[in-house]
Amino acid sequence: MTAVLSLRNYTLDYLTGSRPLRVLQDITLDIAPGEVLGLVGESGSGKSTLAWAIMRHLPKNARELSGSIRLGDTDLRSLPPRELTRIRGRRIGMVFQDPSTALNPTLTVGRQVMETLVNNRGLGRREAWDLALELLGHVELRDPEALMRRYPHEISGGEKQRILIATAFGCRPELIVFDEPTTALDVITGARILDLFARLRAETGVAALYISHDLALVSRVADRVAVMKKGQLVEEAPAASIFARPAHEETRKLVAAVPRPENRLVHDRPGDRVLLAAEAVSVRYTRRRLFRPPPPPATRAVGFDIKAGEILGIVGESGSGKSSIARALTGLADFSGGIRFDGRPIGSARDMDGAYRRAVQIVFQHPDGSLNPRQTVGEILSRPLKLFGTGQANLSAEIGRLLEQVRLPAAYATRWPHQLSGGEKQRVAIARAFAARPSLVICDEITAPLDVSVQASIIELLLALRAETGAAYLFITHDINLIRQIAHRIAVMRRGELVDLLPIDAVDADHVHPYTRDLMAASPTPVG
Amino acid sequence: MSASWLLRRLALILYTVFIVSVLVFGITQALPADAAVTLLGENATAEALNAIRERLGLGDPIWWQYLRWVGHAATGDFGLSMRTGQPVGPEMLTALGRSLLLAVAAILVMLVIAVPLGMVAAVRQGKLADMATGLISYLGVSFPEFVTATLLAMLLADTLQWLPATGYVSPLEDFGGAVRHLALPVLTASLILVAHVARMVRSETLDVLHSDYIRAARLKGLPERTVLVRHALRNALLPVVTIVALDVGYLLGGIIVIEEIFAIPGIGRQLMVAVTARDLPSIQAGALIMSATYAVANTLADVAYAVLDKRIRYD
Amino acid sequence: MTDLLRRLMRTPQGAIGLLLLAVLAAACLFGPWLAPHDPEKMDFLGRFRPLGAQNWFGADQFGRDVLSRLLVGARSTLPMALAATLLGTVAGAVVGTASAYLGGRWDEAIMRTIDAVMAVPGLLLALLLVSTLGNGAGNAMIAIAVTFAPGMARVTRAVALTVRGQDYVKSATVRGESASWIIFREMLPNVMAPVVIEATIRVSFAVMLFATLSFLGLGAQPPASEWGLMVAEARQYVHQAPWIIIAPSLAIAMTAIAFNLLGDGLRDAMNPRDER
Amino acid sequence: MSSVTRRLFLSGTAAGLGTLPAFGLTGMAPAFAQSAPAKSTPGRGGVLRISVDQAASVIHPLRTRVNPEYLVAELLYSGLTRLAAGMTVEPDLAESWSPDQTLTEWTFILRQGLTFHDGSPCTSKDVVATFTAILDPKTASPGRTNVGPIKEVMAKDERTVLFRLTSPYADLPVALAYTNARIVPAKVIETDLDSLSRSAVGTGPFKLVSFEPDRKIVVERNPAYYDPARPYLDRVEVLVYPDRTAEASALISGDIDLMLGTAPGEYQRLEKASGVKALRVPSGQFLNVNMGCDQKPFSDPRVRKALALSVDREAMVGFVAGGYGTPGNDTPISPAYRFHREQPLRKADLAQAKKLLAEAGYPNGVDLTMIASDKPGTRTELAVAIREMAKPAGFRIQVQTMPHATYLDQVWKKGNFYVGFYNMQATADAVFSLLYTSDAAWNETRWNNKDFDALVAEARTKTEEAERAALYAKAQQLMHDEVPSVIPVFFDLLAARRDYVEGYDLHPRGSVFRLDFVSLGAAAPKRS
Repeated sequence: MTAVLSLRNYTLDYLTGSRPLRVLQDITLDIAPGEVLGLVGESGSGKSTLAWAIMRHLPKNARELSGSIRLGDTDLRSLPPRELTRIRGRRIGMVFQDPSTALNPTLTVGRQVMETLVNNRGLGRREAWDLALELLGHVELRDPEALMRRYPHEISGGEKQRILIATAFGCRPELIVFDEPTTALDVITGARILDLFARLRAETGVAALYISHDLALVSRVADRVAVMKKGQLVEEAPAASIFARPAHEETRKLVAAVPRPENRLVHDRPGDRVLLAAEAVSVRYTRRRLFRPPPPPATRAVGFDIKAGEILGIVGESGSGKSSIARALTGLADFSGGIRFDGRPIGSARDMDGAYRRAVQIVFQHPDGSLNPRQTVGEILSRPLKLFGTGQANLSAEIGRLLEQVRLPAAYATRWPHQLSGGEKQRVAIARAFAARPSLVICDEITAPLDVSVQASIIELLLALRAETGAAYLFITHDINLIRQIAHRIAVMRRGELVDLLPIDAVDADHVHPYTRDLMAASPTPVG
Repeated sequence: MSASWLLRRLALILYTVFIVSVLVFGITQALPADAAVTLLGENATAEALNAIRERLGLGDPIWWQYLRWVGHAATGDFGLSMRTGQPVGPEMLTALGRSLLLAVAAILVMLVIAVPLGMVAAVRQGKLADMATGLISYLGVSFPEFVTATLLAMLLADTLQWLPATGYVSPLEDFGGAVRHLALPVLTASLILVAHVARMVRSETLDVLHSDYIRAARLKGLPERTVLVRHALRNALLPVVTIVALDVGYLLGGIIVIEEIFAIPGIGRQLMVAVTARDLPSIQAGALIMSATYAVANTLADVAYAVLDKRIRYD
Repeated sequence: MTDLLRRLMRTPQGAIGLLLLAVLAAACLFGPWLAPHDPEKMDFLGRFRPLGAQNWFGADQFGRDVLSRLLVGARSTLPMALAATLLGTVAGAVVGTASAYLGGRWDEAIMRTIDAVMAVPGLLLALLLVSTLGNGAGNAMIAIAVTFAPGMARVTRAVALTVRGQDYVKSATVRGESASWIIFREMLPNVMAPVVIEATIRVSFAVMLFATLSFLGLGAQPPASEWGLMVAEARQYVHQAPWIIIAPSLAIAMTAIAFNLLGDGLRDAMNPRDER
Repeated sequence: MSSVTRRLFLSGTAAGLGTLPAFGLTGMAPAFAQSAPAKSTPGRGGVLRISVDQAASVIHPLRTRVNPEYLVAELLYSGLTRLAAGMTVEPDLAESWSPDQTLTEWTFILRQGLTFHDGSPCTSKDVVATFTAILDPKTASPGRTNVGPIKEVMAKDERTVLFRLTSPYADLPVALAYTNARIVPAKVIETDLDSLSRSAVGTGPFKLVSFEPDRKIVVERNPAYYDPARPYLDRVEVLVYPDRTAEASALISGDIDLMLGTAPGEYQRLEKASGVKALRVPSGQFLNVNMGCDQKPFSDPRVRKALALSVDREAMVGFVAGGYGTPGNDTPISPAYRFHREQPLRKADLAQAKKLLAEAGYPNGVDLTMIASDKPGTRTELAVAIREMAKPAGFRIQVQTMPHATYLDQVWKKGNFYVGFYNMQATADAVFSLLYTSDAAWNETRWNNKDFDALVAEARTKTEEAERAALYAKAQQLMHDEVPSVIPVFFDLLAARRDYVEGYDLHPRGSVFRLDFVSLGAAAPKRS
C-alpha cells in the first residue's frame, strides 16, 4: 500500500546574509497509514523546517533545491495555492507547540472550532455545533457548552491543547503533524495529553509525524523514530530498539544524555550544619492597589532549611511559587516571615548585607537574558570580582581562571554575549556566580531551555564546582528524572504551598502526598 | 470594566486637569507685559493701567488669584475675558465645538483613506502599493501644516476656485455652506493624519500577519480571504482606536495653524489670540478645556479598546 | 559603529536618508561659502526676480537671493532642531529610565504627571514657553525640548521596563549594585538603541515645529534667514512670486524626509524583524 | 479778517443735508481729487459683508483702539461732528456750532428729537456726561488726549452744549470728530459704564444684533436714525479673516463684498480679478525711526542727519509699501494733510553721511540696536531695510524684534532707537502735539525743541488760513532740518470692493468708513 507521506532526496537552503545556509540535506522518509513516526533532534537540526516544508508554509527566503514530497498520490510541491488550501486541514492537519498563540485572542473558542469544522467537513452551522460539543466531550473536557463561549485567555493551556487536538482529529485528515505539543505544558498536563493522543490515534488510525527534542518521550509515543543532526537523517529504527541499541553516534549521545533516576550522580552525604533556614516565608508581589482587593500571595508560609554543601531540589508546576522562593531569598521580592543565614536573622532585602550578598548567588533560566549584551564577558566577570573577589591586582588572570573553571577558553573574555551559544552563555553566568566564592547558589530552572546534551554537560560542571568549592545548591526544576539524579532532598510545591519535603530515597514511598505521587508517575523512566 | 476602574480614570482626568491648571497658571504669571498693557496699548497712562489692573484683579498675590480662579472654575464660571469682556466659559466651549467638528470630520476622512491604504500596503508588502503608501506617508509627514495648508488653499481655492478659501459657517445656520467652508481645512488636517496613520496601520497589520494564530488559521485550511477579513482585519484595527485618541490630542494642538490660516475660530486660534493679548482667563480656560478633552478622549479610547479586545481586563 | 553604517546603507530608506543628510550637512557647514550672493544684500531692482541665471531660485521681496538665504539659513534651522531633540531626548531618557527603575509609587506619580503635561498640546506648550521666555531661536529651542521631553520619557520608560525585567539587571540587584550603577551602566546602554531611533524620527518633527513657531512669529526673528521664517514671510507674496515660498518649504520637507527615512532605516538595521 | 468770513469759515450748519455738504472747510485741494460718485438714487436694502483682519474685541465706544473696533463704533454710535472726504468736518448729532472771539469757548446746537437705540431721548445732558467720562483718567479712554484742550463741558439747555477750553484752539470741531468721542447715554455712565463692552445703546445708523468678536458681528438698520433717508443697507455683517491671502481669495470668490484693508502682495491680484474694484488712496499713515534725542549718540543732530541722509526713500517705498506709498521727508505731514509744505525730497548722500558721522566723533562708524515690534510686519521690514541702507554710511545696526505687548511695556517712549507706526491724524496740530511737541502725550523722541513748540502753539490760535499754513511750513522745515525721527515713507491705504458696492470711498484717515452712505447695486447677491 502506498505511504501516507513520502519524501525523496528533499534538499532545502535558506538565503540569509552573504551565502546560502544548507538546512535540509537529501531527506528520504516514509510514513505508513496509521503509523506514528517520531522525529528527534537538537535545536538547529532542521526538524521544524521539515514540518514547514511538509505543510508547504516555507519562509520567503527558503529555496527548495531538489526532491519530492508526496501526500498519498498527490505531489505537494506542484500544488497551486488554491488546491493547497483545500487539502490543508482536510487531508493534513497540524498541532502547534504553544496552544495559547494558535487561537485568535479576540474570538471565542467555539467560533474558531466551528469555523474549522464547517470549512473542512462541509457541515452546516447546526451540525458543526453538535459535532464540536461531541468532540470536546470526547477529550474529557468538563462542560463543553461553557468552554465554547469563553475566550482563549479565559481557559488553561491544557484545555486549549485538548480542543485543538480534538478539532484536528475531528477533521479526519490522513496525517497530522505534531510540533512538540507538550513542551509548553507542565509535566502532569503534558502526560495526560500524551495519553489522549495515544487513545485518539488508536480509535481513528490517523498517521502522525511527532516532532520533539525529548527522545525518552518520543520513544514511548511513536512506532518508529528518526533522528536528525544538522539537516541530515542519521538513523531510523523502531521505537523499542532505538533506545536500547542506538546505532548512530548522535543517537547514542542523545540516549546517554537522558537523565535516569536510577544512575545517581551524587553519592556523598551533606553535613548537618544549617546554612540557611526559611520560616513561614510568604511572598506577595503587587502592593495593595487603591480600590482593589489584595492579590493572593505567591507562596503561603513556606518553611525549609538547607545544609552546607547540600543539593536541595524544588519541583512543582509553573505558577506553584518555586521561583518566588528564589526571588525572596535574593531580595528581588518582598516577603513576610523570617530567614536565618549562618544563624543571623534576615527580615527583608535591606538586611542583606555584603556578606549575605556574597554568600548567596543566583543563576537564571534564560541564558541570553542573563548577560548584558552591551558588555564583554571579561567586563561581566570583572564586576563581581571587584565587589567580592581579590580586587584589582591580577584581574585578567583571575578572569582567565574563572573561565577555565567553567571549561571555557580564557580568550572568551573579549567576546560579546551574542557571539556565544546558549550553553556557553549559561557557563559564563555560572562563572559569574562562582566569582564570589558563594556558599549557596540558587539555580532557577537553568537547564530547561537547553538541549539534552548541553544540559548534561552543565549538570556535570555544577557537580564538579560543588566538589571543588563545597557550595550548596537550591536547584529549581520541573524535570523530575534530572533532580532525582542529583538532589539529596526534594521539596514539592503546589499552588504556593510546600506539600512535601523528602529525602531522595523516600520519594517513591507510599506515605507521600498524592500530588507528589502523580508528579513522579507523570515522568516514567525511559523504556529499554 | 468595573466601577472602581472608571472611578480611578475619573480621578486621573481630574489630576490631569489639576496639573495643567497649575502648569498653565504658573507660565501665564511669568508672561511679560500683562493684559492691562495689551488692552490700553499706546494710551496706557500710569493711573489708567492701575485702574484696569484693579478691575481685573491683577494686583492680588498669585496664589490668591489661583485659588479664586479655581474656586470659580469649579462652578463652571471661568471669569470674563480681559479682551472682550465676554464670559470666557461659553466662548471657549463653543470654540471647542467648532474645533471638535473639524477634528472629528478630519478623523473620519482620514480613517476612510488611511486604514485601507495601510492594510493594502501590508498585505502587498514590498510591491507597488506598499511603495506608493510609503511615499505618500513620507511626504505627508514631512510638510508642516502651514505649508500644506497654504499650497492646498492656493491650488483648490484660488486657482481652481472649487472651494471657498476661508471663513467659518456654523452647520446649524447653513449646512451646505458649512460643509463647503470646512472642506479645505478638513482635507488639510486629514492629509497630515493619513500620513501618520497609514504607516501605523501598515506596521500593525504586518505584526498581525506574522502572528502565530494567523499562521494557524491558514494551516487549518481557511481560504486567504477569510483569514484576512475575519482574523487579520479585526485585530489590526484595534490599535487604530488608540491612534485616533492620540490624534485628537495632536489635532487640538496642530489645528491651531489650520484654524489660523482658514479663519476658523476654534479653540486653537482662540488660545493663540488669548496668549498674544495676555488674556489670562481665556488662556487658562482654553488650556484646561483642551487638556480635559484630550484626557477624556484617551479614556474613551481605552474603554473602546477593552470592549473590542476581551483580553484587556480592567478590574 | 561602522558595521551599523554598512547595515544602514543596505536598507533603501537608510541609504536615501544618509544621502539627504550628507547634502544637508554640506549646506550647514559650507553654506556661506557655497552661497552665490550675499544673503542679506537687498537689490531694489531685483525685487521678485523669477528663477533665472542671476538668482537660481529667484529673488524675494527685498531682492535678496533665495538660494543664498537657504544655504545660510540651514545653519540656523538644523542645529537648533537637532539641539532641541537632543536636549528633550536626554531629559526624557533619564526621567523615563529612572521612573522605570524606581517602579511602584514613584513610577505611578511620574507617569501620571507626564500624562498630564502631554495633555497640553505641544504647540500650545511651546507657545506659552516662548511667550514667557521671549521670541527668538534660542527660546524656541528650549520650548521644543520641553515639549519633546515627556514624549521621550514615555518611550524610554516602556523600553526601560522591558530591560529592567531582564535577568542581567536582576543579577546586578542581587549582587548589591547601587541604583545609579544599575541605571547608568546596566540599563541606559541597552535603552539607547530604540531611543536613538525614536529621537531620529523626532528630529523631523522638531524641524517642522521650529518652522511653525517661526511662522507664528515666535521662533527665529527677522532678518534671520531661518527656513520657517522664510516661508512665513513669503506667504503674503504667494501669488506674485510663488518660488519664494516653495523653495524653503521643499527644504523643510527634504530635512523632515531625511530624518524620517534615517529613523526607519535605523530601526531595520538594528533589529532585522522582518527577515524570518 | 471780518468776522463773517471767520464764522463762515469755522462754523458749519446742517442745512441741505442729505447730499454731500455744499460747503465747509473748502478751498483745500487734496493731492488726489475725491471723485464724488455720480449720485443716482441709491438702491435700498440688502446685506453688506465686510471683512476685517483682526477681531473687533472691544466695542466699548470710549475704549476702541484699532480700525475694526472704530468701524463697529461708527456703525453703532455718533459723535457731535464727523469727518467727511478731504479731511473736512460735517455735522453729525450737532446741527451747528460757533466759537467766541478768543476761540476758548465753543457752543454746539444739537439736532431736534435725537433718540438712542432704546428710544430714550439724547440731550445735552448725555453729551456732558460722555465728555466728562472721556476726560476722566479712570475710564482710560484713548480719546482723553485727542479731543482737544477741554477744561469743562456744560449744558446750557436741552439742545445747547458749551465747551470751555484751557487755551485757544481752532480745530475743536475736527477734534470732536475723534473716533472715541461717541455720545453714550448719561444713565449708562452713571449705572454701569462697563456694560457697553457687551451691549450697545447709541444713536448710530445701525443697531447691534449679535456680537461674536472672533467670528462675526451683525448690525441692522436703525429706523429712528436722525436722517430717515439713511442708511440704505438693511444689515451689515463684519467677518474676521486673520490671513490676508485667504481674505483676498474670499473677496474674489464673492464670499465677502468689501475689505477694510489689504496688503500690497494681494492688491495686485485684486486689481486683475473680475467683478472686483481695487481701492487705493494715499494717506498719512507712516513708519518713523525714533531716535532718543536726550541720549548719546542721537543727542548730536549730525548723527541723526547722517542716518537720514543714508536712506533711499524711493527704494524704501518699494521695499516696505510694495510700491504703494509716497516717500517721506522726515516730517509726519504727508501730502494728504491740509497744511503739507512742498519740499524737495531729501536724497541719499552716503559720502555726506559718513563725513557728518566723522565730525560727530564716530570716524569708524557706530554700533546700534534697533528694536521693532512684530505688529504690523512692516516695522521689521523697515528695520531690515534701514540696516542695509545705513551700513555703507558706517551704521552697524543690529535688528531686534519682540512681541507687541512687550514692546509697549518696555520700549515704547523709553527706548533709544526703535520703529514707531501711526495712523494719519485729523489735523497737522493733532499729529504734532501727539508726538513731537515737548508736552506731547506720546513724546517718543524727547526732542523738546522750544521753537517747534512755540510754532505749533501759535498756529493753534490762528484762524487765518494763510497764517496757519506759514506757521506749519516753518514747523515742518525745522523738523526736516533737525530730524528728531527719520520718516522715509507714507503708506497708501489699499482695499477692495465688489463692483456692485456703491457709495464707498477709502478715507485717508484710515479710521473713517461712512457705511451709512453705502448701498448695493442690482448685481449684489441676495443674502437672507
